[in-house]
Amino acid sequence: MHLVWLVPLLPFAGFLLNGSLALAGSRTKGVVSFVGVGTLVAAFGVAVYVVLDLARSHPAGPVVFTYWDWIPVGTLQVSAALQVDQLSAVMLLVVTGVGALIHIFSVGYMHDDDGYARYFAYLNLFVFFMLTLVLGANFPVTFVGWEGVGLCSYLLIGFWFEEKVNADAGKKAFIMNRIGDFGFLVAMFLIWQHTGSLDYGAVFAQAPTALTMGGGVATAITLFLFLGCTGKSAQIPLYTWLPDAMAGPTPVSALIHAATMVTAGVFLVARTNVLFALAPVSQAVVAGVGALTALFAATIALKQWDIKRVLAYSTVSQLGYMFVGVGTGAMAAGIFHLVTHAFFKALLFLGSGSVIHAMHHAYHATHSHEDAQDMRNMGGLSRYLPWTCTLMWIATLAIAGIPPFSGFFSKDEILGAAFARGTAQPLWYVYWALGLGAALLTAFYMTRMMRYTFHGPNRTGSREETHLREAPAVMTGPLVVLAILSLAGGVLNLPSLMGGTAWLERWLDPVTAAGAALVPAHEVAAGTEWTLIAVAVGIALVGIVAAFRLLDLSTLVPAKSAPGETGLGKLLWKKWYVDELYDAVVVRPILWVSRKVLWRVIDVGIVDGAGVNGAAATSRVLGWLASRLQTGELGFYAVVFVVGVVVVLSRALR
Amino acid sequence: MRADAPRLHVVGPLGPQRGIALSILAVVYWAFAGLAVIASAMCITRRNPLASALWLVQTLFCVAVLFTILDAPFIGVLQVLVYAGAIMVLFLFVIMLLNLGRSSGDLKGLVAAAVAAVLGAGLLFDLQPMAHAAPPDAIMLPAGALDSMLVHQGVVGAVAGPLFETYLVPFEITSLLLTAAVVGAVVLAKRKL
Amino acid sequence: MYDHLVLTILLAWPIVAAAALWLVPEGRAKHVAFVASLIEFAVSIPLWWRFVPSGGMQFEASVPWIAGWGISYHVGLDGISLFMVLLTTFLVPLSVLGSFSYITKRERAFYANLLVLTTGMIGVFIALDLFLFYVMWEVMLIPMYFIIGIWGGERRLYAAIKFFIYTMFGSLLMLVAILGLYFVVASRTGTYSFDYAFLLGHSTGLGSLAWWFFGAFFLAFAIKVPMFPFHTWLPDAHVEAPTAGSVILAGVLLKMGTYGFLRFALPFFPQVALHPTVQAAVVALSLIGIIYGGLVAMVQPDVKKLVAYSSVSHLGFVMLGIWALTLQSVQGALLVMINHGLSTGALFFLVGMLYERRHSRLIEAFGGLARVVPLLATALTIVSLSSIGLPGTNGFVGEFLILIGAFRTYPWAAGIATTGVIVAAMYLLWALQRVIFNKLDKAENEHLPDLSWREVAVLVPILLGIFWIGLYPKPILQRMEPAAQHLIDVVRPGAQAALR
Amino acid sequence: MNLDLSTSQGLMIGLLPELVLTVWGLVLLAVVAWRHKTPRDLRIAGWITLAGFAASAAAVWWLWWNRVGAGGVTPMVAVDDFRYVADWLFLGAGALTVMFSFAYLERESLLAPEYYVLILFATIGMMLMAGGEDLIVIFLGLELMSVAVYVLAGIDRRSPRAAEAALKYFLLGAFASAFLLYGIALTYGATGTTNLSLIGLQVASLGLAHSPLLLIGLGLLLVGFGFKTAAVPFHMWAPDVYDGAPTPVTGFMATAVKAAAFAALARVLIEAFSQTAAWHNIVIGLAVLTMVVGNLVALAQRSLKRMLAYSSVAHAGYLLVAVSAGSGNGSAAVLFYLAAYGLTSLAAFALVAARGRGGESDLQIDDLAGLSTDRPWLAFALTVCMLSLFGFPGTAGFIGKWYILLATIAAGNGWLATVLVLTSLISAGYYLPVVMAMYMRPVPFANAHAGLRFGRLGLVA
Amino acid sequence: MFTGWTLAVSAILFAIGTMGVLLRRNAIVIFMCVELMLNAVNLAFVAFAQRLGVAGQIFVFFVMAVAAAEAAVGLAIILAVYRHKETVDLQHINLLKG
Repeated sequence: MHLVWLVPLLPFAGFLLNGSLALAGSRTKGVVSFVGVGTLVAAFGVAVYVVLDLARSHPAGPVVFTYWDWIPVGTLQVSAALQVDQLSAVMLLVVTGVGALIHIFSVGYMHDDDGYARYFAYLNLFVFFMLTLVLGANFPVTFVGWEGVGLCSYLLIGFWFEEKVNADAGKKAFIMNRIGDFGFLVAMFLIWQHTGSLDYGAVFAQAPTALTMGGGVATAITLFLFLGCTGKSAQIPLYTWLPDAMAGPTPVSALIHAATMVTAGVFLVARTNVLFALAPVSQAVVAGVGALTALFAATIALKQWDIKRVLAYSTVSQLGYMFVGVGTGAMAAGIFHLVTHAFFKALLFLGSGSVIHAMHHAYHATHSHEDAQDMRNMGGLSRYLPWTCTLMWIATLAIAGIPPFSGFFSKDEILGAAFARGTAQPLWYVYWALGLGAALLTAFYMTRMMRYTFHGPNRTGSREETHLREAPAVMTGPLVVLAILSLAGGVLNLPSLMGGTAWLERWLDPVTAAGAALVPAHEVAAGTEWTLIAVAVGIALVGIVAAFRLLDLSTLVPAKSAPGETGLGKLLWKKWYVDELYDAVVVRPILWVSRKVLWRVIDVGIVDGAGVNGAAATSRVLGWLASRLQTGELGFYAVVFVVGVVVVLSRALR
Repeated sequence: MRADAPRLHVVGPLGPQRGIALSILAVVYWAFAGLAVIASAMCITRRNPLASALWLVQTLFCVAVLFTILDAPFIGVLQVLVYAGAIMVLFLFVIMLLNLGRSSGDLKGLVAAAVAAVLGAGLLFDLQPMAHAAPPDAIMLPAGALDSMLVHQGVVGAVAGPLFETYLVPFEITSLLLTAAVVGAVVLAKRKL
Repeated sequence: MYDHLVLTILLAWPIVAAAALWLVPEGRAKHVAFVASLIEFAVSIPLWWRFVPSGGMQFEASVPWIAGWGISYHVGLDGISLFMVLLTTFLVPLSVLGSFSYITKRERAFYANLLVLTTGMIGVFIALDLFLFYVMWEVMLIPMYFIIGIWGGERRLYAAIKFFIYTMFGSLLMLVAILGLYFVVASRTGTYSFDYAFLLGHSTGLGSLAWWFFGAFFLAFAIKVPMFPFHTWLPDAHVEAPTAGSVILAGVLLKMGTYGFLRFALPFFPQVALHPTVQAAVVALSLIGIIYGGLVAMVQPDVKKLVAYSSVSHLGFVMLGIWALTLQSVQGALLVMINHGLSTGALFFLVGMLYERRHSRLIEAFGGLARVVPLLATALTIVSLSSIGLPGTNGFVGEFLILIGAFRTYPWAAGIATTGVIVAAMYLLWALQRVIFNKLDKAENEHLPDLSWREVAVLVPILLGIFWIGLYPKPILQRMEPAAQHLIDVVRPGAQAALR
Repeated sequence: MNLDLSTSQGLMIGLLPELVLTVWGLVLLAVVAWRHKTPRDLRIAGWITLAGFAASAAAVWWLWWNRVGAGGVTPMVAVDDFRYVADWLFLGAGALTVMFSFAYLERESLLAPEYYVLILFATIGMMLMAGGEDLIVIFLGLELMSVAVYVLAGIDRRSPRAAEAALKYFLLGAFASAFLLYGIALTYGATGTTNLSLIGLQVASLGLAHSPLLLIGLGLLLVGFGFKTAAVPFHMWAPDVYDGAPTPVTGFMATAVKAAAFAALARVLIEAFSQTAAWHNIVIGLAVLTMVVGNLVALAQRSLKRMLAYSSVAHAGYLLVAVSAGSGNGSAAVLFYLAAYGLTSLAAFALVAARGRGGESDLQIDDLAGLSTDRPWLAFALTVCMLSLFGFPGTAGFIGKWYILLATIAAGNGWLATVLVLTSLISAGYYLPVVMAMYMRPVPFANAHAGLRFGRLGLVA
Repeated sequence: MFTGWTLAVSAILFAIGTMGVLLRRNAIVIFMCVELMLNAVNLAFVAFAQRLGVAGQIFVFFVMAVAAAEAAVGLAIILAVYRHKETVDLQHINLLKG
């Protein structure tokens, strides 16, 4: 277990190597991919070792490794320390495992990109920060990873920075994250002020006594933390960066914007479950925001044409589910969905990646500049990419929540938990309902995506068609692995209801117990559970069937000749105009005020103009006027003189 | 200088011991005081410099008389000789030289006149305490003391004595001053440098 | 031996070197200056080890100067000034090196000025006699005035005189205040002395006078910092000054203001400094500085102006930290003073390098540079990130300490200040994007040369510093802690005593 | 040793420096009367003058070295250190003026050796002003000085400007001395004496502090001295006269003459009127006015010489601040500041004279552009002068201001000190442009000129 | 005798002299006005002398000497100006201003 430091360090070493290679401008792809992938695989190996070690020794609390005093000032003692516990173990495996797969996939996907070394450098750096995030033994260290991953996503979204949109997207992502980080920081200040420490162990030990149950402080802390999560995990109101983040290379979307980074928020809530347990209000907010986001994002996904955007919004929506889970207090469920989602969403993204790869090549071959990601330009691809097609169908069913695919179990647990809590707090019934609605839409738009992409007539173009190829093994390989995982992932946490042992739940117990102890457990009768499951599955099926019934593939035309949307369709297609709203309400006003008011008026005009230069000018003018009095005429001088005399004399006499 | 003291003494101290009644003296004093003021007023208001100069001479004479009445006959004489005699002649000479004689008026406009009047009034107002101010009694000589001193030491002697004893230094300085003036005048007057 | 002479040597050596410059040919001047400044740095390095954190004032040297007025040459170091001195000696060689190709006319004079400036700055930080302090404070003015005025940009004359008069305005009032204090204390104790410790010991119970004195000191320091309404000299000076000038300005000169608060204004007049009204005012101004500086920086078309306004923002954090007067916030403030020296210094170096290549400082003149000059772009990115306080870089540690410390004293203010991190991200990343990202659409930019070895040599030490402080600030914090604690112990009771 | 000034030899010893100078002056006069044609004669006269100054300075030194003093109330002349220092000041200023004049007179071909005689006489007048213990002596000394300087101002008879300057100076000077004289008369009337110490005693013993005669007299004295010190509002003559007069003479006026006036003023106020509080506020008022007006108007000047003229008005303001302290510190500050300022501005005027040709009165500040590359030392010297005039630490000017501030704040006039520093801040607005012009503006055209030797002079400032 | 009155007269004369200076444009006349003022002063001196001793009269003597000296130099200067300007009207003598 003491080897845990190796896990983040290996990717970091990879970053250093690849980074220097990138700066050296070397084109040696072999070394780069060896380093990039090798470090990840090695890290995965070490991670597995560490987790096994943990499982064997099965310590009561988290195992903390302190390396050096980082910020020791008076009573504030922050040390550079990593901690291994069940939660971080799960994340460890997901990050390194899925990460490794995606790295492998990237070898194929990015093969022709001249930023190859830079790409792997960034990717390794990301994994390093992500691991710091999940392994951190105190808030600041986690925060290092927290902002680090933000940085990497910034760099990777803007990877093809020649396109202004990409660079913009990167900036947008970083700034939105910063807004979240503001919350994280304030939360840390509050925590330190009220518990006197920032180490997880100490804080969670202190919290129940230091913070009153449901007290203002606890609520404030958790709400600020959650603000951080909304930024990182793209929840309302800070979700708009994630769809734009699709500007980055597809594997990046898969790794950062689906499997790992965006789930950091969920992780954080789970990590601080004790604090949330102390603040019911915050829990309601978390679950509520999650449920809303789930539905809201799903509606937008209905009308997107860009295959990656569909997936992006589905990610947002799925993250919403996870927050419903953790907000409800069902930490295990949340994490479970996090894991399964990591599998199938990574699969979906990589799949779409290979589709785009193929499309891109096709268009590249014919030098046409069509959009390689617009589903209206696809259709019938199953004939050319059979593997991708089938594998992606697996993921689709998983996300739609069709048994026995992994998604079914995790999503169902969340809904179940929400319903259960509803028995105590009716508000949660609403959340449950929203969740169901989202499930329906999810099933629908995913099926829609699959049909538009893989079935029906091909709309790519007659010449292009001939160039469509299935991706190389190095890309399909990872897909297969992921497909297996999303297929069988459910066993991780097979509920006792279905004869399972809820392994994950018990595994996480040491972490979640403290929090769980603070909130009353909500149970529902087995019968109710079964009905719930039935409802959920039914809803999903309805969605799929509807997608088959309602959508007519024959009417679809390629993007360039496609008519514009109208009415509700347009509203959805335009993402409810939220971006435009933010732009009009926040961005532009700030810029305008800064430029026109603060700078031009206050700074240049008032402070500098009127104040400083004004004073200077005034004295010059006065001086000039006074010098006009110097007429050179002696008579006048005498007059002034005598005036002086009169004044002086009268002063002297008083 | 001591030698000619008696002769001057004849001119000497007018005053009680010559038996002229004080009242007459007063009349004379007032007459000349008034004349001095009027003459000076004319001096500054005549358009023609020449006229001004002559009125100034007039003023100087009146003041000389006042000096004499105020027990300073020697100074009075000097006033006539040096001022009215030497200096004013110099002025007149220059005026003639530059023949400003008939230059039509160098008075300034009405505004200037008003300003001058106001300021002059202001100045007078500031100086007006002088009218009813006098040296502190503690250090004042008894009335007529100076007069009698003149009688005893002679008009000139009374002045000359201290001039060459107590006031030797200033006296020497004046000599230096005059030298400097001469040098200066010469430098400025020299045709070419 | 070393302990008694080091400060004096540090003070005298640059002057000597500056004089020596006139003996070498114009072309050699820069090399001589570089060696000289390196020696200065070398001399200062042992301070790091010989400094005893708990030892209070150290390396003191005191010689009567003008005994009649109780003026003495008295210098010393404590945990506050130690790092200011080290920062100075660290930055000067780099600025010399960074000017090698930038300064082409009157090199000798330029480097002479730079060295004299060094003496002035070090003098300010180590002076323990108010007369000496004042003299040093002014001495650094003239070289800077010339550096801006002779080697500056188009509007250098305006900038130079503005800088001069602005600073003079404050410092002259400070001089009156110093004299006033001197006489008041003398009239009480009967001893006429400008000695720091002595005056500090007798500066209590000044009543309303304290307000006037504090006001004067405040003005002098607030202008230097610069705090919000007194900041407008900074953009002009920064923009017009040559690279080295900007680096020194941002890196060291601004710190003289905050240092002045720490060393004089607060300890001397705690009852005024911590008077509720004053507190409110200072905190408000700091917040305005943080947010306002950031927002105005965001819309600057000129990179140097942008950095200048960002300085206003950063120094706002420092002021907040100082006035919050908790151990964390004060040490944070001290740390940010160092960080800002490194990060902003590096930023100015980079901007200067861009200017040397492109002869423009306008943001829109660039774009897509990452392709052409990857090294420079990387450096620029790292430095910007440190400047916006990314964890792992020095920026984070400082701001984190200030905020978490200030949160104890002024929770709301600290909260508002925290939004500064968002603003910082906005202006720097936006600028970064427009400079090194986006499409490389200008022909002039297509063949810019990447960093030369000399430039790398300038940047690498700073980058190392950035990460060192970001990851392992403990050695620095340890050396500061007693000094910071002492400051708090001096100020807080004094204030409470007066306010009660 | 202690003198008895009532005896003639005592008087001789007490007035030794003045006597030496007088005799020298007469000798010089004789020489000049006999040789006054060629430049060589001019130089000879100059050297003789310098020798005279040296001799007189030696005499002063001798008095000072033997701690010559006079107990109690001394008639006519004081014998004290204040006078010695002041004398040195005048002699030094005179000597420097003479040195600057050598080149100047020849360049302008002012072949009038009397020039030196007049400077010599003027210096005697100053020494008498500073040493006079009796209002009459002071007055006569002042007249001696003035008469000589009137002529000096107009000595370049080909220049209408000079003539006009002389006329203005003379008319207003005579006008002012009438007021001064009236002041003396009234003071005499109020106290029965013109001896400074005795006046002080009388005021104290007879309680005359509020006697109208005395107060009016005091007011008029202030007016009279205010004129010579060029204090606003009695300053109007100064810029024009400084501008029109030959530059070395301007330097002489701006330093020595001003110094003499201040020395006398300080002595009169402190010895005779220490008991009369009335003057403090008046002097303070004049000081503030002078500082503000002088600095502001200087800001508006383009001509270097005229700028310096106004700046000298401003400096009179600072000096008045020192006088207003009315203490030993005050008069010490006055003397020191006079020394520092005198040295600096003499050097400045000398540099102007060195730079300008023909009517250097039209030498604009911008004309100095590129002087630093042109004649580095001259530029450096001028820079140092400007900084010193501004009172920058490390220069004599700073020490001077430092003294004044000390005295003022010690006298409890913090606000006055503040006004002083703020107005002196304004002065940066016109001193710095000179430096900028020399160092920071590009060279318009190579303009070389004589006068590098003056470069050193800046160093002493 | 007459001390107070004499002082009054001297004050009046002095004021008149001052007004003259303010009123006239001709340099010579202005100078004459100054002489007038000096006379007023002399009058005051003499008045005081009568009560305080002969010293006052001695001062008058000095004043006359000064007046003489000033007259010599002053008129010389006026002549010099006239040589340049062909006038002694001060309103036309203002090369130096500003």
